[in-house]
Amino acid sequence: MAIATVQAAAGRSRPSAPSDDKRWRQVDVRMRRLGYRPDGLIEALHTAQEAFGYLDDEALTYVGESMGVAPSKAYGVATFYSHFMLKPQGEHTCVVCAGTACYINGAAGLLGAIEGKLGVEPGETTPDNKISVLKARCFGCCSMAPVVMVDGEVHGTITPPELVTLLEDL
Amino acid sequence: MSEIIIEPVTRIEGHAKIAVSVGPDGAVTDARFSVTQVRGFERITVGRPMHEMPSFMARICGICPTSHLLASAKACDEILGVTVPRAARHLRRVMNLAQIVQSHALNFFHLSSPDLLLGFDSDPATRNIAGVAARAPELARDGIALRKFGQQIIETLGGKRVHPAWVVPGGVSTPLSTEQRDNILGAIPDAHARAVRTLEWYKENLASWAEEAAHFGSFPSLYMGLVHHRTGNAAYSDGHLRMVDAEGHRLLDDVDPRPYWDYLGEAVEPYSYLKSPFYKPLGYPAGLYRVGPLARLNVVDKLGSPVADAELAEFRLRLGRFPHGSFHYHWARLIEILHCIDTIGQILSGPDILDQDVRAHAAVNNLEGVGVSEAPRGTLFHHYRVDKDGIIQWVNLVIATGHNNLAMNRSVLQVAQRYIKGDEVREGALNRVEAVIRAYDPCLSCSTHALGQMPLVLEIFAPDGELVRRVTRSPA
Amino acid sequence: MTAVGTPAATPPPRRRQAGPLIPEGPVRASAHICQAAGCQSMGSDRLLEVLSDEVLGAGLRDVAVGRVGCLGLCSAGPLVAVPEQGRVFERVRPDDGASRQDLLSSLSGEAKGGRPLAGDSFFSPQVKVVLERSGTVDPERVDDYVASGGYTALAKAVSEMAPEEVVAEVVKSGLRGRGGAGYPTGLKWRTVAIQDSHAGKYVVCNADEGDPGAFMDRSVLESCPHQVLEGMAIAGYAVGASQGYVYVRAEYPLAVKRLSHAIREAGREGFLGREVAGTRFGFEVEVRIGAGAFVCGEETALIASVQGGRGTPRPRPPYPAASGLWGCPTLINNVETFANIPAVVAKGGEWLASMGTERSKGTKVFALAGAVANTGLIEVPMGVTLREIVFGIGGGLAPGRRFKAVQTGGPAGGCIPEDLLDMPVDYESLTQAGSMMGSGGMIVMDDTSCMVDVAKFFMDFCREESCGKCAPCRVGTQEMWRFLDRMTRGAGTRRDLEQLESLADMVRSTSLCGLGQGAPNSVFSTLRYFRDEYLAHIDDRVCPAGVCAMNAGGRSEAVPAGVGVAGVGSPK
Amino acid sequence: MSKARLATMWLDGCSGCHMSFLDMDELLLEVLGKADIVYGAFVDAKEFPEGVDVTLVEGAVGSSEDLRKLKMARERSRVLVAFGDCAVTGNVPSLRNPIGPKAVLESVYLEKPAVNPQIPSQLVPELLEEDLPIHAWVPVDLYLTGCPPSAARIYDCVKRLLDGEPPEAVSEAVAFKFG
Amino acid sequence: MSEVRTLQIDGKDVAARSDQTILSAAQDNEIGIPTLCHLEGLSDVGACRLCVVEVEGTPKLLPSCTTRVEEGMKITTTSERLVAYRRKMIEMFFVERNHICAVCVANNHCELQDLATRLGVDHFDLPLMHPKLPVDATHERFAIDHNRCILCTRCVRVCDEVEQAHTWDVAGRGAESLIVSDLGTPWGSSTTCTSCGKCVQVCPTGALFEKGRSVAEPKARRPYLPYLVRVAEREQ
Repeated sequence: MAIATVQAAAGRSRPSAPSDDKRWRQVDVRMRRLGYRPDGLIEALHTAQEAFGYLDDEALTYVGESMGVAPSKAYGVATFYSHFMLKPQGEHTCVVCAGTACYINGAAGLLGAIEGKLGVEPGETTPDNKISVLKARCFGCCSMAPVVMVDGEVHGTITPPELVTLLEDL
Repeated sequence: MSEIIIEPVTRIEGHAKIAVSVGPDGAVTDARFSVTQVRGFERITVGRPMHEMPSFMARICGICPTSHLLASAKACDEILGVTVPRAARHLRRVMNLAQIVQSHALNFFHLSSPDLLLGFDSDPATRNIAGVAARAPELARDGIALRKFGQQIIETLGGKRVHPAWVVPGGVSTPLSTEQRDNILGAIPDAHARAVRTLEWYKENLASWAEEAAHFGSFPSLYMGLVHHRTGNAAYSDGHLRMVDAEGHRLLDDVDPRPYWDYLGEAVEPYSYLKSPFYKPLGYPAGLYRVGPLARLNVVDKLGSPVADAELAEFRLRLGRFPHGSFHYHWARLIEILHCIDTIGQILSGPDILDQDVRAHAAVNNLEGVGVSEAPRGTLFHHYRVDKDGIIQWVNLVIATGHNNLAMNRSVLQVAQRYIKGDEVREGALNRVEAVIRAYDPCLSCSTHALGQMPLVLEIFAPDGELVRRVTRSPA
Repeated sequence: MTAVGTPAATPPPRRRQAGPLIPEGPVRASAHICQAAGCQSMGSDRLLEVLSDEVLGAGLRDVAVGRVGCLGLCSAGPLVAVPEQGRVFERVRPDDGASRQDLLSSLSGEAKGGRPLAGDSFFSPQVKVVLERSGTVDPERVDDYVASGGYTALAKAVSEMAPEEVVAEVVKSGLRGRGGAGYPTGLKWRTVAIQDSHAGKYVVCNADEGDPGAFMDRSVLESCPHQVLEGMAIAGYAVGASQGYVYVRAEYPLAVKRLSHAIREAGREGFLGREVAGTRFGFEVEVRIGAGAFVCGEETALIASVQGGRGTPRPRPPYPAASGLWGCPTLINNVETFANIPAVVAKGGEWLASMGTERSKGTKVFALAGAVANTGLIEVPMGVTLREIVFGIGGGLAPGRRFKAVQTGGPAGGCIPEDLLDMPVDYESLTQAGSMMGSGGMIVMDDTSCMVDVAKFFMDFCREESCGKCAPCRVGTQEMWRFLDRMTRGAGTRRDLEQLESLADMVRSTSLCGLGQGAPNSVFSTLRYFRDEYLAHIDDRVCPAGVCAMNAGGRSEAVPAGVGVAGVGSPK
Repeated sequence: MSKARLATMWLDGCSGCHMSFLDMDELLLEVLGKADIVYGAFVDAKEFPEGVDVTLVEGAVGSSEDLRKLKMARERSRVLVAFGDCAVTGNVPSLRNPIGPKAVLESVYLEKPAVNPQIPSQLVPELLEEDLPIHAWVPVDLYLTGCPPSAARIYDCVKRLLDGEPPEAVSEAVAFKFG
Repeated sequence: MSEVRTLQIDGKDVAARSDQTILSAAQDNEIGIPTLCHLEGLSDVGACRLCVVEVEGTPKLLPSCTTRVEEGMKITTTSERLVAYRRKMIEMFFVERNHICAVCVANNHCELQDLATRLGVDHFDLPLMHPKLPVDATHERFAIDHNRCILCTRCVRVCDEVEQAHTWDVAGRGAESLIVSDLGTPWGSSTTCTSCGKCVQVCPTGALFEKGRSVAEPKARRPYLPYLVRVAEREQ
């Protein structure tokens, strides 16, 4: 195993969880299995985001410190990857696929319909915190383009009016 | 019914137009002076560190950057809560005076002297500094030399003629060397002689401009300027505020200029990017006042240098104690040139001018600061608010030219009413409408700290407000 | 533990799991329901339950209902294959009983409905190496994989071959990297193998399939994860690594789930772990989940990401083969490359080399999408023509539509026009045509696609995915996008076009990594074949395909040129 | 030999470059000996004349009025010089771009204490969405950088152009630096 | 241990140690290759791309700061193509943010400005982007103005490699990249910053500066960085 990183992990005092929220246990377990090594940072952040839905300063600080990573590095990593959310997400999520097939089959129209209906662009959440809109690179469902995923369920060959109806029913 | 447009107003420092409304009987009913540029310094500097402000603000105007450097640095001094070292205070004064010399020279020789020397009705194709150089090479050379005198001092002190970065919060960035001082002092006699010679020429020819002198914005008004709190002499960098009325009653005297909002209000008109300040107690627009050379000569007891004071005495003797004609800005300007040259000599001969301690350092100690100084064309106010880290949060600027906005509007109307009859407009008449603006030496770069430019447009409106005609003078 | 070497000797035990229905006795017919993400999104997971119930309800005691990987024809999902009948049933919906009538009759023994596999224009031209087991084995059952001959190659390699022999076999196969660039796999293996490293070596499987419109790797991982693990373990043995990582995108949860499950199974069965197949060779595999950054497909960025950092690339050399993970020699291959390995070892390098063209050996998996009738996952021998793919396997375009281009190679690839349709599909030909093999996305475009808009789409992708480390890519992709955007708004000028081309050249030549170097390709290739479309946007302010709004048209005066260098002294 | 025709134009800038032009001092008279200044802040021409040899344009393009004037200057000039950093890069005036003209106007005219707070709309030209360097709108032959360019560089540049040197040769011969 | 390599740079035969980079070998022979992200004493990242050179037999341009010399290399550091590319790179740094030299603390003391002059960049053909970016002046002694940052990451590296505080890192990606302290939180509230000022020292532009510095005021460039690097190396 990587010698340098193991050294870095040794002899460091680890912080205690920010609160007695049980979800920290999940994160702790994952970090322990990763050996508190800095190279496990992304995995640990994945777990923290799964547990809390997003990564706030507290989570970033705790995970970063536990994994032996400076706060700026934890922040740099969390903001580099589009999968990590630094703000709480809405009750529902609507992910529009922006892959090539979806694009040439009218994904732009779907995004337009969402903006028209909800007034938010990809990456934003409606002010009432109900729906977060996201853009995905490709779900790999190109054969059903254009595709959206609403609360984890994929809807293929969807038209803008159909999407609006779908969002209205949430 | 017609409309006359003069566009652009030429031989002025900026972008503006003039719209003149002519009634059915051919008489001028209204005239408006419109500044057409805005850059938004009051907004674009928000978020910048305060230490950049003097240099930033210098970019308001390339004609009098030093005035802005000074007012801005003074506002910052107040935010830092420091006492500027004595030598730095004097050096800043020298730069400001040099600035006044070069700017006044620019206005008088390069921009106004073509009208004075060649005549208001002369051929517009040659009615410029080249024409002056051809007719009276000596006059043109004096102009160039006097402007150079001022610019060279600025360059000597700040390393650069336009936009030197030398004036900084807390003082200046480098002290003066003996050699630099001696160079400047060595240039003074020549500059003095040229200023005197020009004054003589002006006084000899005064009678030939009697018609214009009588009608170029000649009306009683208030005057404002900075004076020394003890002596009542002119004080361009660190004075107290004095406001006198047309009869010389002091409406304000020996007051701290910084809380300007106690005395001055600002109004916005729909036709100009330049705001109109007014004297608050008299309200808008009755609170019209004038600033700049004529106003300063009217408010001060004396200037403070002997030769210039003798000239001032003659000025007052010939025109009265409170001359109200804006044409006399020209004469006042020449007297100020002389005064500034001599005062530079006085200051540089002082004992502590070569002190090495020229800058005070401090962190932010006040969240607000106002800096006031006399720019060539009038009193200049910079007002900043910062956060505790020294980042600019809010800026208000009351600019020299702005104070004269109401007066310029009134002057334009007066001249238009006298020289424009119907829609048959002579070129010379239009030139006079512009010339009255030139007399004020408006720096429209400054006045357009907010936005703009200055083509002179004469627009003639029907009584119902419909634009009837727009006159733009054709090129020569 | 299953005896290695005789995997097919005993039939796999039949038992009732949560999903699949496995009869106690002999099986007469089986329904293989595709459980890859595409069909699942059409409800194939529910179909598994519904169909099982129906089969039980109909008293068909000798019928199995099983879970398999991708059947390929994704546009017609959910798909169910009945191998005994050689038929595939399309659009078998869980909530539409009528759609299952033919299938149920088929399972009952009547050959009725469905699509016969033999002679089918979509299925029969395909040659399956990578997808050999896709659609036939249960991706969640190692036993299925073993029963189909899986892990025999690994066993053979570790027990019968020296590492150099394995490498030699891979060299012989002529296999080239399937991730995009086409670097000879054997050469890469050899480079890693000959490195001296006290700190160890690593094998990394790049499953960060980021190209929009590409889902080959996902399908492979979802359909047959063991095949990839087997390839990795063989690689580990060949190059002298004992640790492997699979770097998978977070967007592929099902692939991650099946892969993790497969790693556990393989560990349990002794195909991974301290003593692989009972030998002294040890090999462990960990999954690392990406977090949404296309650039991590670049190998040095991927390394940075596996090490828990920002996925920014670094200049090469040194190449990962010499200095990769934690500075150790690291072999990085993509999913499809590894999936080829078991067959190469089992059947010999020459077997693979017998397929394909002179310099491109074997097969290639493509994700066929866009304006063709049959879209989905296909595997064809290298060297077939684009025409065969588009008009044969793909079934051609919709009636009334005219073919315009086929886009291959993802964002760094290009668009190939109609007159090159008879070009063979191999690394060199595609590169020569101004595109690239890439990972295998293939999108067919008809006359309703605007090529300027397509270039803008890919540039938008690149600018959003640029890591920001080097200026040419960070700024260049933004600026190229702005030029393209202006053109699609009807505000572009000839000068913009000149600028765009010179900028594209600069970005290609000076960017740090493949993302930036490849980003201008969408511009180059569309300009090469569709310059007239650009000129129509610029000169006539018209979008021939009718895609661009061109709303700045007619008031172009209000749009700054953004650029402009005069001809000397020219008054315009 | 007839004198060359020189023009200056002042758009959205501070006039500092024009001041630096005057800072040529006595050399100014030499320039005036070579060329007539046919348009600019120092002369009375109201309309940009035809057939200008060299035009120095100071300032960025901030308003519709600036743009109209610039286009006229380009059409009627043989050599157009971007005169100073504002014309070359947008410089200080371009700092309004991240903010936008609307917010700037509101801040200056509505959010400060004033009588009749309003955004001026009569006689004054409309501000363009972005304050841009002049080559964003018209072709430029020579870029003379500096805030302002020094008088020496202006002299060097103008003299060479008036002597008939092609702009690209002048561009290589004259030193430059931003700021 | 390193061995001697002989190679050609711009037609000149030079000798270099095998562990030297092309850049360092060129510098030893007084051949100036422009760079912005490289700084003696810090690791090299090859990010600014200004130092790319042509190496005979290699189709790609190689960053000279990270490419080691090899026996027999024939290197061209300046060609028409390289100069054109470098100019475009300089333009890119200018247009992506708000670099207003006239009112910058680093005016006359800026590596970017100097390179523009040196490479003959007298205007920008690329459209300006004019992003809206913050200034963080919350630190007692220093401030960072992102408008002037070129993302060379010298600050990040000096803080991590020499001061070992790792206060700085890069957040976001692509055009959204931003140098951040700690959790993107104000510099003044940083729990890791030692206020050593090294980041300010190494900044090639006016992005990091001492508070109280006015426009165009020279910053004291102390040659203490190499010394600190040596100290840090000894301690390890």
